[in-house]
Amino acid sequence: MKAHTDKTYDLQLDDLRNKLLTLGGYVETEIATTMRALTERDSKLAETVIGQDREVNRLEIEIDEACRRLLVLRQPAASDLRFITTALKIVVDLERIGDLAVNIAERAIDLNQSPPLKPIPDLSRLADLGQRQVRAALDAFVEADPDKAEQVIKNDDLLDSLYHNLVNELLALMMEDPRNIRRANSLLFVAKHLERIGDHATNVAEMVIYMVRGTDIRHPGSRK
Amino acid sequence: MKAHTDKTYDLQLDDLRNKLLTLGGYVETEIATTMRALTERDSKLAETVIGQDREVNRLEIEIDEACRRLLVLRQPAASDLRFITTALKIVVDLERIGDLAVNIAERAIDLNQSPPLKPIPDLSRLADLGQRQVRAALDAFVEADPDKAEQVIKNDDLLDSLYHNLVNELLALMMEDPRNIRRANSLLFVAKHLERIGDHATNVAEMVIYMVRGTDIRHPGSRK
Amino acid sequence: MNSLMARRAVNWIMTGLCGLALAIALVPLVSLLWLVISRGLAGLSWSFFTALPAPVGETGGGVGNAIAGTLYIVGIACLIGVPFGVGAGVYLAERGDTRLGDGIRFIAEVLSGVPSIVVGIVAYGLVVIPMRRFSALAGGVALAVLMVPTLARSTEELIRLVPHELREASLALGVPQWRTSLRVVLRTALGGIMTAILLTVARAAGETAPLLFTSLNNQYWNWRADQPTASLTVQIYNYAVSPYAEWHDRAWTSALILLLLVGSLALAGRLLSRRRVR
Amino acid sequence: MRPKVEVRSLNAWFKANHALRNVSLTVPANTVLAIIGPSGCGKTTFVRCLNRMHELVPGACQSGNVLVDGQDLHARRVDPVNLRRRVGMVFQRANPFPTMTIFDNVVAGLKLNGVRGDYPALVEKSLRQAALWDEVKDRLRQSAVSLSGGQQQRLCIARALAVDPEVLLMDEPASALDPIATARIEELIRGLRESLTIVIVTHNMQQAARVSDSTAFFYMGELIEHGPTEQIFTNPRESRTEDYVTGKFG
Amino acid sequence: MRPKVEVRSLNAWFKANHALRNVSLTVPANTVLAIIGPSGCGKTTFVRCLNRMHELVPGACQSGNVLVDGQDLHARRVDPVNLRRRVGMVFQRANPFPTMTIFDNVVAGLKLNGVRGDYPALVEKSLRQAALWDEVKDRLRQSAVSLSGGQQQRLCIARALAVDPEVLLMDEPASALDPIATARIEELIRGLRESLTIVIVTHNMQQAARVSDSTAFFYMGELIEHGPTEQIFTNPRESRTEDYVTGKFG
Amino acid sequence: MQTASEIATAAREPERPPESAPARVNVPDRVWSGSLLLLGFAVLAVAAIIVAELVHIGGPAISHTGVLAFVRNSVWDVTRDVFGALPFIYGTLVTSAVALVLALPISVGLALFLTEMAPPSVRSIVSFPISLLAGIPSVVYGLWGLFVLVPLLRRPIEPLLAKTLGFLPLFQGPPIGLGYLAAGIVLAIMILPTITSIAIEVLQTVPGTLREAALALGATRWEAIRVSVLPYARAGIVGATMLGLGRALGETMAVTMVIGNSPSIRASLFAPGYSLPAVIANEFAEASGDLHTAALAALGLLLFAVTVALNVAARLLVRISRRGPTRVAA
Ligand SMILES: Nc1ncnc2c1ncn2[C@@H]1O[C@H](COP(=O)(O)OP(=O)(O)OP(=O)(O)O)[C@@H](O)[C@H]1O
Ligand SMILES: Nc1ncnc2c1ncn2[C@@H]1O[C@H](COP(=O)(O)OP(=O)(O)OP(=O)(O)O)[C@@H](O)[C@H]1O
Ligand SMILES: [Mg+2]
Ligand SMILES: [Mg+2]
Ligand SMILES: O=P([O-])([O-])[O-]
Repeated sequence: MKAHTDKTYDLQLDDLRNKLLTLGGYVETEIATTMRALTERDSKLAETVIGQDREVNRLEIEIDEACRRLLVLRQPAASDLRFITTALKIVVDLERIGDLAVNIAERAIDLNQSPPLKPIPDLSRLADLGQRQVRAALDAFVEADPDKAEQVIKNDDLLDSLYHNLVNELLALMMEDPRNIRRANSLLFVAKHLERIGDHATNVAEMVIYMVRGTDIRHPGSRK
Repeated sequence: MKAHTDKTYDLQLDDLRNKLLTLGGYVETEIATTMRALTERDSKLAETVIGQDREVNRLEIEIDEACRRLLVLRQPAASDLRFITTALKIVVDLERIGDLAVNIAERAIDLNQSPPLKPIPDLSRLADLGQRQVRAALDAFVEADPDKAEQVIKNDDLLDSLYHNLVNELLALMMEDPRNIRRANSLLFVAKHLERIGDHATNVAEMVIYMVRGTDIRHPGSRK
Repeated sequence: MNSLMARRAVNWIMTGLCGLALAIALVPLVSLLWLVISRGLAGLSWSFFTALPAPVGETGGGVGNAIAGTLYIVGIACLIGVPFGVGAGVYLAERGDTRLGDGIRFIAEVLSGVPSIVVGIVAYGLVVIPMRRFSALAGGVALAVLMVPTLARSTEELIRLVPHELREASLALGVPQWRTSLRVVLRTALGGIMTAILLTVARAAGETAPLLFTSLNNQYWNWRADQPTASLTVQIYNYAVSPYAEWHDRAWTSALILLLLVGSLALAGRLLSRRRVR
Repeated sequence: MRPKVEVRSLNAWFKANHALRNVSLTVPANTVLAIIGPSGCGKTTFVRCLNRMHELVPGACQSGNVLVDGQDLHARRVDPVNLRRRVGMVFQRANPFPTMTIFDNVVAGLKLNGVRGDYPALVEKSLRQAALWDEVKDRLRQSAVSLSGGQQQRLCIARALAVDPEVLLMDEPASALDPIATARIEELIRGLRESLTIVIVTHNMQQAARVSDSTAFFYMGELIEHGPTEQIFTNPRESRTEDYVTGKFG
Repeated sequence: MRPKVEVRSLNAWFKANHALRNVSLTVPANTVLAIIGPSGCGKTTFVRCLNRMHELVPGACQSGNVLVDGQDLHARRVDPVNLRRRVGMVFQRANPFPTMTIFDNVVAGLKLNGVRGDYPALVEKSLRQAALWDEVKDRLRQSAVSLSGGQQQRLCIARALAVDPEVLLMDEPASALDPIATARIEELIRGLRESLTIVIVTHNMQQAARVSDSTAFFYMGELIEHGPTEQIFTNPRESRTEDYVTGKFG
Repeated sequence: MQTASEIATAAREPERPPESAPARVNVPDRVWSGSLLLLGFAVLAVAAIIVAELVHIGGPAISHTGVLAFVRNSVWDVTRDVFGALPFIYGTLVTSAVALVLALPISVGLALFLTEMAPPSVRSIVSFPISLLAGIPSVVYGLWGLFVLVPLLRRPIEPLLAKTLGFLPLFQGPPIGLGYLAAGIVLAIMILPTITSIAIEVLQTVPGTLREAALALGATRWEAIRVSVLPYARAGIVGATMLGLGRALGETMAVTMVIGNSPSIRASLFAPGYSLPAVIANEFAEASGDLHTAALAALGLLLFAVTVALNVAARLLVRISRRGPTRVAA
């Protein structure tokens, strides 16, 4: 990429990009950790997730500030403007992914207080897929690669169908035995959260496409 | 408020503000309509919500574009900058509230295919509260009134506790009779969605406070 | 009717009239130069530059003493006039923004409009009366008095042409005022001032009136400042108003020499200023 | 819709210096075209070709066509004097006629052209159009140099408007003004679009972004890109444009 | 930390015109202070008071104190000539000495004061600091006027740096430059902060925002607000500042 | 953080500038200032000396004749110590008037042509001879006038004028050649470059954008000149004219050589006359006595007074017209 005449500008943009990547990295590990906490029934681990989310929140505010600073100091245009406004939006999604991981961690702590339910392999698969979607969306962002982003958007369907299967499975579990209801319900929410994580990854991917191509592909049905 | 030397600038800001209000209005009616569809078991009504959400999506893209235009054309600073970056963020929440209303509407259509469950007054109360929070947050935004916004943030606790009661109520309903599970589960998600609507209203309120006072009050625990 | 046609016609007529002005202005110039050159060249010889004037009826002779006298008188004038003229100009530019400066500038301006013949009278009173004789010094003083106000004004203008920012740049570097004036401002204006001096000298060399009763004239070589001294201009005048045709010829030849002298001074000044511009 | 101004492979030279290379673009009626580009890229030369002021420069020449309303400016029948009334111009530094009153400045163009008319009404109209009326209505008989820089520039705009041009060329009209006066001029430009077609040169990209409908980016005498302003500033096609608007030049 | 520059209730007059009213502020060492405000608000007057250039204007006078490193500029013992070497200045229009070479321009401050030293090394150091070395190292003996406007301005900065000042005042140093040259100067300013304290006047708010650590907003000779740059531009305390930075003035 | 209000309470704002002592200047700077001032006084000294000498030498003649009589009397008889300056004053005024009438339109036209109309090639070619014209010493003009112009006037110009415009007293009388007309024409040629060059300078200060402003409004080239250039340059052109007039009044040699040197007052331009500088030039060196010298010096004083008055008037005029809208605010 061509450098700006003003080197400091480049430094500031790089700084913003790095902050976003750091945030993405945190969020990814949060998902991984929280799922390990869930499957390994490790409440300590779950709590570390909650601690890590503080970092995420701090970074969110920092990124917002960095964006505003760039906007006011640099009057960015064209790709720079798209990058910065995208950053403003992406950060919301990433932070929300972090929150969802925290929610899952809270459920895990909750579940660890009751005896374990029978293992549900689809849940791990869902978590895996969600995490992979987040990573792929971030990769697409870093590499400014719209093709990768499109792949993320396509893969969301996979994630959705997995989620629906899981919901049915869990509902069946509830009907099997009312004693399962509370725990299965928790897992249901975990699944829901993972599905939302996938959605947020899709959002990021959509923003990446906008950022690179300059065309907004959100809500294809509702355009004027 | 003092006018800008450049009148067109004011017009463009007003236009953005109006778009946001329109969007808010849509979202509010969506919540109301969807709840009526649920309680009155009116699938037609539920479908209108889904239709209306297209408008919301269109407006979201329009608002994003308007913000970017203002950023590139006006180099806003101080309160103007805060207003525009806030708009960029608020619109995400509002659109998401719309989506959640749509989700509720889909659940309603679903539920209408089975016989009705016993009425759950807390659900309407929750819906009411959610809708009121959204309206209050928007009011705070329009009037640039941080006190109102603080009220919204405070009221979210009320909403949360109502939600938790409701969850327990619904779980109890499931345990009572496994045939309730599927429907109660749907209502559980409706409740969850309403709770999220409240959260998004809170987000809006937080952004309003930032916009007016220039201080970011999100994540008070995680600041540097 | 103010139609476009009429307006364009007016445009062309006015352009034509202005062009005509150029033609009219060039007629006397061409005529003068042609005569000076053609009639002047006719009498030109080496001895004309070196010999003393010949009496009526004799052929040959020259204006050697007049050429030398002009250079001599002008030299004296420069010695007196240049330091004062340039110095006063520096004063006006550097310290002239006061009431006093305004007054001095005003007076310099008025003085540069004083007829040269009047200055001749002054030099007469100043030098000739006390010394009781016409002298080269008196001529030099007259020319110097003429030079001072013009030089002061042009020096001031040239110094003022030096951007104010330059002076401030130097002061802001911690350079004292006097060094700033000498080494930055004057240094920058120097080329222009040299040109101004040359042009002023050229003008002085062409003056006749103030010399008529100061340095008067002399038929012989003279290198003493307290003696009457010949000068080219006075010589031309004397030749021209004489009743002898051969002296008229000598007037033309002398005029050619005077023009060459004045012209080369002016040309040198121009070349100097052109180099400066580049 | 037929474009108001159409430029077809315009080339311009100053002696041997090829200042404009093969520029073609069109300006629809009632729009504002902004010309941006680094210093010396030919912006001024370009607008000066549009009212044949370029040919006044000694040694200047040009090729190609400029059409206003479909009529070639260099057609035999076109008189540059007449043309310049239809294509007005406002310059970088405000240049009111210093010897005239405010009133006389506004009607100068009409008086020159021998147009009779209700001068007071016309002066009011033009000054209103230039958003200056309220500030000067009580001192129309004062000298034009008694106005501030920004007011003088608006006076020049009023003067250009008084002869009722169809196209207005502005060469960096606000570059000598402070931000407040600049904001006034920009607003004015957007207002004038209702009744005129405007071409404005500016070295200030944000200004171009604010006032124009379409933007043309010049570089070393070439037209690199011409498109809707929003596109040029948020999503240009050409990488050189992108580099320039994002500040990646040189 | 003791401030590098401290201004205490400074007032300045041009004859009866009260151009600065009771201005007090401090500039910490190694920071950049930007002065913004509408035309005629006293920005230039303010910086010229900081190196006693103000008193060179006929009829100008002042009251209050300016302290550099705690020492009052108007103390008896302080020689303004000496002071100006410690507090350098760069002007709006580049003003290299036209009769000197690039090399001589850089060392002018020393040579004119008769200071000896390793001139070549000093020239290289100053030109490197001013980010001009690479562009001119092969033609140090050429005349300074052969440089472009932006290069000339950097040359003037190098010249000011050569006398090793502690404070550098810049009065709209980039307003006569094109965007690219401006970007260079801005970067330079941020770099110089490592070794100097800088006060820069600019009518370009964005420029102030970009280069400075703190910003002071002047209006009609008064200091309205002085604070961290980011705060001034995103969240000013005073409504007049807010109005100015958001473009709501006049 | 300090805000305006805090500062305002912190210190009361002084309303008036302090009675400030002038800034302390170091010693070398003071020496420099002092020497400059001395040099500035040199100009004053020159002026004082001129006035003093003129009064000193010329005084006796004026006290002998009386100021009014000196100026009004038209008889100049050296042998009888009768000194009336009127013929010289008259001659000076007439020749200068003729010169102005002839030179002004041509100079302005020429200046306009060179600055506004001519292509630059012509401009650079022509500006050199014009500057030559300015540099030619007056005695050479006199030479030319005496040997070229005067014969031409004698025949055919003056007879032709008499035939066509002879009904005017100005153009009656025998065609001698030497006379007011010859002097006026030579003066016109001599002041032409003076006026032209100043006019060109003035025209060149007219901002180019002003010209373009008119052109861009649809003015022809001439209209642009009329509307924007000439009004702007008016004061300068008036100044140029007055300077030309000053030069004409004081010009000595050329006039001396062609005016005819006859102390009389005639209505006809063809008649020989005399001028102030001419009589000084002719008689000063060989004055017949102290009173004669004094009378000539008094003429010089008169000339000096007139030119000074003219210069003062020119400056004031320029100042007044500048107070009007002549300059774009800087
Ligand atoms: N009168 C002139 N004579 C010769 N060359 C000229 C003249 N005017 C401009 N040029 C050259 O033509 C080219 C284009 O100049 P132009 O003035 O159109 O640039 P510009 O884009 O307006 O620049 P700026 O932003 O500095 O005004 C430049 O290379 C310039 O040097
Ligand atoms: N040399 C001077 N003589 C008299 N008054 C002056 C002088 N310089 C400035 N002023 C006045 O002092 C006030 C402040 O001027 P100053 O030059 O400091 O303003 P500024 O903020 O630098 O403006 P700008 O942005 O136009 O440069 C103005 O009212 C101005 O008219
Ligand atoms: Mg230009
Ligand atoms: Mg200033
Ligand atoms: O925050 P969400 O409701 O979009 O998950």
